[in-house]
Amino acid sequence: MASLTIKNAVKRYGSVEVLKGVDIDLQDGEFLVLLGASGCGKSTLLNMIAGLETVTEGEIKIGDRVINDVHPKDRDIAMVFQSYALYPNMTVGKNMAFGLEMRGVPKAERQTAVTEVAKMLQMDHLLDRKPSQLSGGQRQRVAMGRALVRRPEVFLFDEPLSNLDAKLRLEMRTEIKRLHKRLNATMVYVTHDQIEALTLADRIAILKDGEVQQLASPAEIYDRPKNMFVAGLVGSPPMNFIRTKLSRTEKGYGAEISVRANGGDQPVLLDLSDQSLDLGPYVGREIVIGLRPEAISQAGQGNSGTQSFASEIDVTEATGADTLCVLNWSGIEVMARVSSGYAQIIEGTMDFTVDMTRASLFDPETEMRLE
Amino acid sequence: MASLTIKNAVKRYGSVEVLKGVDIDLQDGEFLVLLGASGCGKSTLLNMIAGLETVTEGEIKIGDRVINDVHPKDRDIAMVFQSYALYPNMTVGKNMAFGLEMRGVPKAERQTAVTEVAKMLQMDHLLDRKPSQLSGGQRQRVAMGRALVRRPEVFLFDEPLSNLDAKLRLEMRTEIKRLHKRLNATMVYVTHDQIEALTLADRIAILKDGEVQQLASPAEIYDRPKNMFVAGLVGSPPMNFIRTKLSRTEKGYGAEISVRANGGDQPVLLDLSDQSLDLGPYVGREIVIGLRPEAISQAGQGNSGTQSFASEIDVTEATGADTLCVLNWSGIEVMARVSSGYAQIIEGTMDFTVDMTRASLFDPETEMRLE
Amino acid sequence: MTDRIARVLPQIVVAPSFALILFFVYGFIVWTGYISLTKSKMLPNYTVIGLRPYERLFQMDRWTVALENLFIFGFLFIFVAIVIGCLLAILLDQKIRAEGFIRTIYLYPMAISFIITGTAWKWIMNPSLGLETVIRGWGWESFSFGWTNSETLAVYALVMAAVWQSAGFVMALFLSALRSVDQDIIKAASLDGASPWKIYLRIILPSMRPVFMSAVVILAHLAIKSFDLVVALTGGGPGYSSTLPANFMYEMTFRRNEIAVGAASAMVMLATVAAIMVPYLYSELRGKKHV
Amino acid sequence: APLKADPKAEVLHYWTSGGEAKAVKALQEAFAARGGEWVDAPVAGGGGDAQAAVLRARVLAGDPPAAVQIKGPNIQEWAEAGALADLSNVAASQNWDAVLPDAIQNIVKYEGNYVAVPVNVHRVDWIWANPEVLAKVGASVPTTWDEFNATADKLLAAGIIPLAHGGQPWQDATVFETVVLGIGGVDFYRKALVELDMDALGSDTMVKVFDQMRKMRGYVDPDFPGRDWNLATAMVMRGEAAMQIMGDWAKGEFAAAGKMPGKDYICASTPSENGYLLNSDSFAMFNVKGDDLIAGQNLLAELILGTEFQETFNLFKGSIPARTDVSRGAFDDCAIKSMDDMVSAADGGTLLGSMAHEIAQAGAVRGAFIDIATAHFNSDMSSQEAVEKLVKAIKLAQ
Amino acid sequence: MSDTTTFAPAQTRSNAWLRLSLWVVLFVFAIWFLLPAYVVVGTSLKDLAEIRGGSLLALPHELNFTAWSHAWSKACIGVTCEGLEPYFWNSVIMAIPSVVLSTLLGALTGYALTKWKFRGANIVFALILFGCFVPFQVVILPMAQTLGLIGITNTVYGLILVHTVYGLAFTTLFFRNYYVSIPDELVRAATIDGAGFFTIFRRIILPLSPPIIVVSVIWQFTQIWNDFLFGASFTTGGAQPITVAMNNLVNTTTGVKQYNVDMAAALITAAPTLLVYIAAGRYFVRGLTAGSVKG
Ligand SMILES: Nc1ncnc2c1ncn2[C@@H]1O[C@H](COP(=O)(O)OP(=O)(O)OP(=O)(O)O)[C@@H](O)[C@H]1O
Ligand SMILES: Nc1ncnc2c1ncn2[C@@H]1O[C@H](COP(=O)(O)OP(=O)(O)OP(=O)(O)O)[C@@H](O)[C@H]1O
Ligand SMILES: [Mg+2]
Ligand SMILES: [Mg+2]
Repeated sequence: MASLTIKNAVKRYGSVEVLKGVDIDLQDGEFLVLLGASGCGKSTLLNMIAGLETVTEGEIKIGDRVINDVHPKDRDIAMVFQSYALYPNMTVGKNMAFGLEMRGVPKAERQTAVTEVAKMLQMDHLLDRKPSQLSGGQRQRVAMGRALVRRPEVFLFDEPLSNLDAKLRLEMRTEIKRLHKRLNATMVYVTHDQIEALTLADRIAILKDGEVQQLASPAEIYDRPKNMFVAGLVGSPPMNFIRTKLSRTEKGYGAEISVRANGGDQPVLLDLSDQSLDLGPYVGREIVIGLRPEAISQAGQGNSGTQSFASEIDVTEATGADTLCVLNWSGIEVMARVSSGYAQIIEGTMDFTVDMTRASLFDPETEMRLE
Repeated sequence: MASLTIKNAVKRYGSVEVLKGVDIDLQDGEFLVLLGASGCGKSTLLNMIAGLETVTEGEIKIGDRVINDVHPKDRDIAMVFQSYALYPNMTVGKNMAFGLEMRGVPKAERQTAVTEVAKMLQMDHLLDRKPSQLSGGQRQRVAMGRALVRRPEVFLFDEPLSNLDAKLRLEMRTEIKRLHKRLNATMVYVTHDQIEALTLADRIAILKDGEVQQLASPAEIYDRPKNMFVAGLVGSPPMNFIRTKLSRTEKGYGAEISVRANGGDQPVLLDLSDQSLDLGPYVGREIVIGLRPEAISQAGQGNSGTQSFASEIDVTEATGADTLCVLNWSGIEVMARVSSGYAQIIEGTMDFTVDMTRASLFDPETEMRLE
Repeated sequence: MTDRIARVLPQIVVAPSFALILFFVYGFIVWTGYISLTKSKMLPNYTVIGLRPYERLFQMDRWTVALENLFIFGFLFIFVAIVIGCLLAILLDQKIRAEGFIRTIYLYPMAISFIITGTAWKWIMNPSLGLETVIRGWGWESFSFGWTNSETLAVYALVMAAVWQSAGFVMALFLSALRSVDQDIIKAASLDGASPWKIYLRIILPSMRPVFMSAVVILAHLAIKSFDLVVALTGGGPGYSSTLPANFMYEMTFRRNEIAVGAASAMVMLATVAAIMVPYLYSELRGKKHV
Repeated sequence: APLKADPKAEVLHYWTSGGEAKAVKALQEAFAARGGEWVDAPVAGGGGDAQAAVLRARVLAGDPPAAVQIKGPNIQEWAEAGALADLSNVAASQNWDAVLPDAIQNIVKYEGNYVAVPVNVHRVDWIWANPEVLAKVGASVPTTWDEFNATADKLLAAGIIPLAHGGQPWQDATVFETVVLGIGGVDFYRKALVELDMDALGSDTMVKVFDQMRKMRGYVDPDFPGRDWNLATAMVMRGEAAMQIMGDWAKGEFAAAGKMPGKDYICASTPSENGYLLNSDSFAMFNVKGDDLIAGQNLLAELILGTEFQETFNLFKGSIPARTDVSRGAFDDCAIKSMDDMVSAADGGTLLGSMAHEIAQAGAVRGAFIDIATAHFNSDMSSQEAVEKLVKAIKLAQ
Repeated sequence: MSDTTTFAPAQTRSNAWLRLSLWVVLFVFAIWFLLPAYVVVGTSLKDLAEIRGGSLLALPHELNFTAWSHAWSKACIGVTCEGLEPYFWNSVIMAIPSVVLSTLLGALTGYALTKWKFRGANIVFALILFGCFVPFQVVILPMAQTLGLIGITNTVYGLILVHTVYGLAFTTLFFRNYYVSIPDELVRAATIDGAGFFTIFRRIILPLSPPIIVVSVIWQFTQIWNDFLFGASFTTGGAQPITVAMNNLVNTTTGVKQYNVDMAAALITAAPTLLVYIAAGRYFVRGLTAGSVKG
């Protein structure tokens, strides 16, 4: 019913092309996250869906209806803004009822709808307050309530959580997830926080300079990033990129790196035989090996890497649950994630195990994944 | 040489007591993080050390010198502010040299010092820019440079990274850590981000309402929080608190909870025998069991919990490296952290293993750790 | 259909104001420009004679004096008002008790018309009635305050009265700006070892450039429009030593039946304003693109 | 004659001070007594400065006031612009030609038709002196400029301000024109100030005039700028100063203070060869529509030139009636002297229009004169330089 | 607000001196600012003999308000002797609609220019802004012609038009700069909620505008109330605003010049604007920073 189709959407401001032909197809009830750095055009795309910006070229459809020229209020959408954009002069109740009032819904009905949503969001005690009397989290809740009360077919969120502190962000994230499950509405969610993207999305569209880099499920984005940009954007700490030369080995393929250990540099051959693709054409050429920090861990204790070797630890950072170690491989800083039990080790050399099945390989020139 | 001693420091604004007698003793070269929620008095304490606020009662010493009444500029400290507080009208170079100029350092010497620090921070190409022409990360670097150039004995940081985005924050964090290692100066660092605190600090002082809750190393704070406040503040997602009754069991002590699994609630006895303290006096009374999410993990695959049982998953959130599952124990939402391979499971019941050796126990009334 | 109207509604709403301004400002400027090229004398006359009125204008001693005065007056007025306003703002920023009260005292002249300002100061500066006699009466025989009576000092009398009227306003502008300066910057400078005085001079004031610009623009507009003050305070005298272009224009147009010359002087004035304002507006609107 | 509409007139004037205001009140009462509705439009200040703007604004808006106080060549210019109404009918019925002297008729007629109504004749070249003060240095009112200088020097030596003077440009110009008349003589005055003969303007005589002006400046106290003329008059009254050169409106001030001519103060013409500088106020009638307004204009014209108003008004104002047939009984010695002098000056061809008061010259040229006179008087410009500037300025203004 | 620039450790002795000299400077300036007011008020309370006898700066012997009541209801202006009262109401009738109209138009224009940016909005704004700098003397003649053409010369409507037009530049400037700081997202949210241009203005923007409305109203009221030139040029007689009447009153003398009445007249003329500043000056300053200072 409320699928969303974006076909070759282009946005130009004068001669500046901000969106360069975006194609996205969204099922009814799907949760799409638009992820990208600041200025890549996320808000612009969202505003185009909302009807707040004109579409320069291309087509946007909700269901089967082309909505390029439909007024925002007739698109059956609701939007939650980063700054919440609550009407400061109205009470929470009025804020939520405003959209209904504008649509000519009778007062009694409005009241019922508002009360219901307020209950659902556990903020019925706030209805008579002004936005200025609310905490950040409460404001966020009101902004959500305002969107919910109209029961639109498509929800749009523009970085709704970025003004909250870490703890609240976590809570609200779970709440949005739960809401989506409950309403089963189509949602488009803009963020530049990759954790948010990974946790919330059914699918993530990664934008860069107005172009979609990859549109896929979180797992796929995380495990099989399409290019180095996506790989670097998602994951914290980000994927380690190790540039090296591919060579043929007995078992298949491998790449040699030099690992600093025990005060000197030791050559180590990273085994790429488990890669399910044909690396033949790349032999002798430079490639980039992408390894997530959790693919490098302390050896032993049931950690199932494909190979192990010693490496010297530069710096460690205990983050509580686990500890990050900075290693030096081929002159590059490489992050490894070890269990927190090892947090106390600050310097020295330790045995690490690497899970090369989880490595991604990239072409250093095109920066695209080798597949 | 530059140890820092704070003895019973009290700060009052009129009748409001903002700091209620803080005692902190810092070795030369130690890195102290002040962690606490907004408004707890972190900045106030820092400002008192810097000499920007008067000390109502108590004593602050740098080395052997009581500095309560010493002018800020004579305290041999430097401070980095959350807003960076760069002088907007001066170039980066001038910003850095200003403190030296005010101290009457000759121009040539100033230049040398600035160039040196700029090189160290890799920002020598920025020296002629105005702050408004810099990105957030570059500004932060300049603020650091300004502090470094004077080579003070004590560095103070007031949430220096909170205006940066996640990625930059990570980078700068490592850089600060490395700087500390290199300069070996005494540093006091204010933040409300627990990850920052855990990764950077030699010791963390946790403040609440103007009182130090715990002053200890990150590992101790994380593993043996002194009270529920500290336990809830540190760690993300926060520690799960399960309120239940302590009973004596065959092996020693235990506490029963009800776990939702396979559509119904199942009683499970959490085994507390491994706790190294005498729980005798608490038998029959309510206690709070604190369990970090990583202490609850998927069973099997080398995960070394002390006991295992099935539990139903409410919601999952994949954060990339691992996946968070929300479980329902005794009507409370409990977070478990499982490896990312399990991210796909969305609903259903799974076997979990719990490492009860890592549990903390609290008195529900005083909220203090049982020891 | 209604959608299309809705889309141009902002333009429609701006249109009346814009049309009014176009007609009543730019239309009239064009009209004046045209008249400045005609042989208009007592009443407007539409026969063009070219640039002759401008030639005559610049041959008039009175005009030269008026123009010179505008520069002296304008520069000093803006400069002194900003210096005093700034100083008062800094002083009031030192956690003064009764600040609101003092602020009101400094600000109230802004409410009063130049006519009353001029008249009051004219009395005070009157050598036989005003302050001079009073202070001489106190025994300070050499005290002299008869600025309005001196050909060379009359302009400064205008400056003084104008400053009196606007300094409080400037003070208010700066005070608000001072209040919004990031406190951390002050702390940082203090840690850097700068004295309060140095902090203001080296850090805070230089960072308030936008406020300076706003103050300059508002004061410039007052300076250019100063007409009543001259009439009330010095009458342009002694002689015509303290006339300003606005007074010149008025005198020519209405008293001397030289409408063309008056119009020419108006055009020169407008050109001067435009020369100052257009670059300012340009940079201002450029810089504000992102808001 | 019965009129269709009640007469109504809006009167734009700047008679708001001293005797003038009383005089206008008298006129308004007379107008009202004849059934007229008087709409008062006073624009005070600056001797008509403000009024000039109002008048132009009203004319341009196509809504001029019915009667406006204007005078001298301005009348001709407004008439030339076609703005003034023809008063021939009233003039004929009231026989104005017979009662008005030629000099006045010339001012208020345009192309042979009356377009304005004269109210009065002011003489400008008066010296108002305080006899007691003069007596202190054993002097009487000077009759030549040398005598004037000698007397003034003596007064100065005695610590008395010789000349009371105010600080508006027109006051400087008033002194200037009496000096031109005195030093240069009647013909020179006519050539230079009326006919604008460049030779005369640039002549040595003019240099001498400015020399004398420089001396005059020395006789004035330093506080004069910005001072109103009536305050200067008060200085004479109080004996702070000996003399003032000012038109006969100054008399109103003496009268208001209860001073008697001949006894408390002396009026004498400034030194000249029987010259008489004339200033005349008048009301011009503007083209208006509507019977009531035209009736009002006619009634006003009739009243203004009526003997009754001419007498009352001029008694208040200190001037003499514009018409010659008003009984002299009520007027004081100064006024009678003015009347006599005017007749003899008219006969002798020495009756001249005042430049400073906008009778001899219209706005632009008058302005140029005033500019130079006041600039010279208020600075240390040399006489030679002043003359050069004068020639240049007058050329420019023509 | 309490958080001003101070530097913690007080070096008390030199501080006391600083404090003292600070107060001295503030005090001297206060005297300078109050001097004219003192002269005007003082003179208005004296009787004529006192004025003539004493100095300008002497205190009045007693509080004598007769000059005030005289100026209000009895003093002569031209041939009528009704005091300033009728003219006061003229000014009120003229000022209120002009203030309301120019503020409303300025608000709408500023709103449209900032929240509905159309192509050329900035140029339109710059053109409007330049209107602040046109000396009024320049526009008298063409204005007179225009007013005559419309047929509202010499009426209060003419003045209302004039003041509205020439106030527009300022009010637009104020509102525009204020609205720039209101987040666009508010308008976007309301648009999605289904509100149109005017509904958003009325329901969302206007309720947020009181600070700048105060500025606009005070500024416009002061300017319009104090205007002399337009009042003198475009009205005569009984229709004149109080400033013109006051000028006439001061220059109207029947007999001795009554300085005390003149001063009282000046005070009555200035009273409304003064009261506005004293009562609302704080909001004025606050709003002005929001409206015209872009820091
Ligand atoms: N009205 C405009 N005119 C010209 N360029 C614009 C306009 N609005 C936005 N842009 C440009 O379009 C690009 C995309 O902007 P957009 O707001 O969509 O970025 P974003 O991805 O939402 O960034 P952020 O995370 O900072 O919100 C930016 O480079 C911006 O400068
Ligand atoms: N000048 C002051 N007068 C009165 N109370 C003050 C003053 N300055 C700070 N406080 C109060 O002191 C408490 C501590 O403030 P402080 O700035 O130290 O908090 P913080 O821990 O740094 O918070 P944040 O994380 O928000 O920076 C707050 O409750 C604050 O309201
Ligand atoms: Mg955005
Ligand atoms: Mg703080």
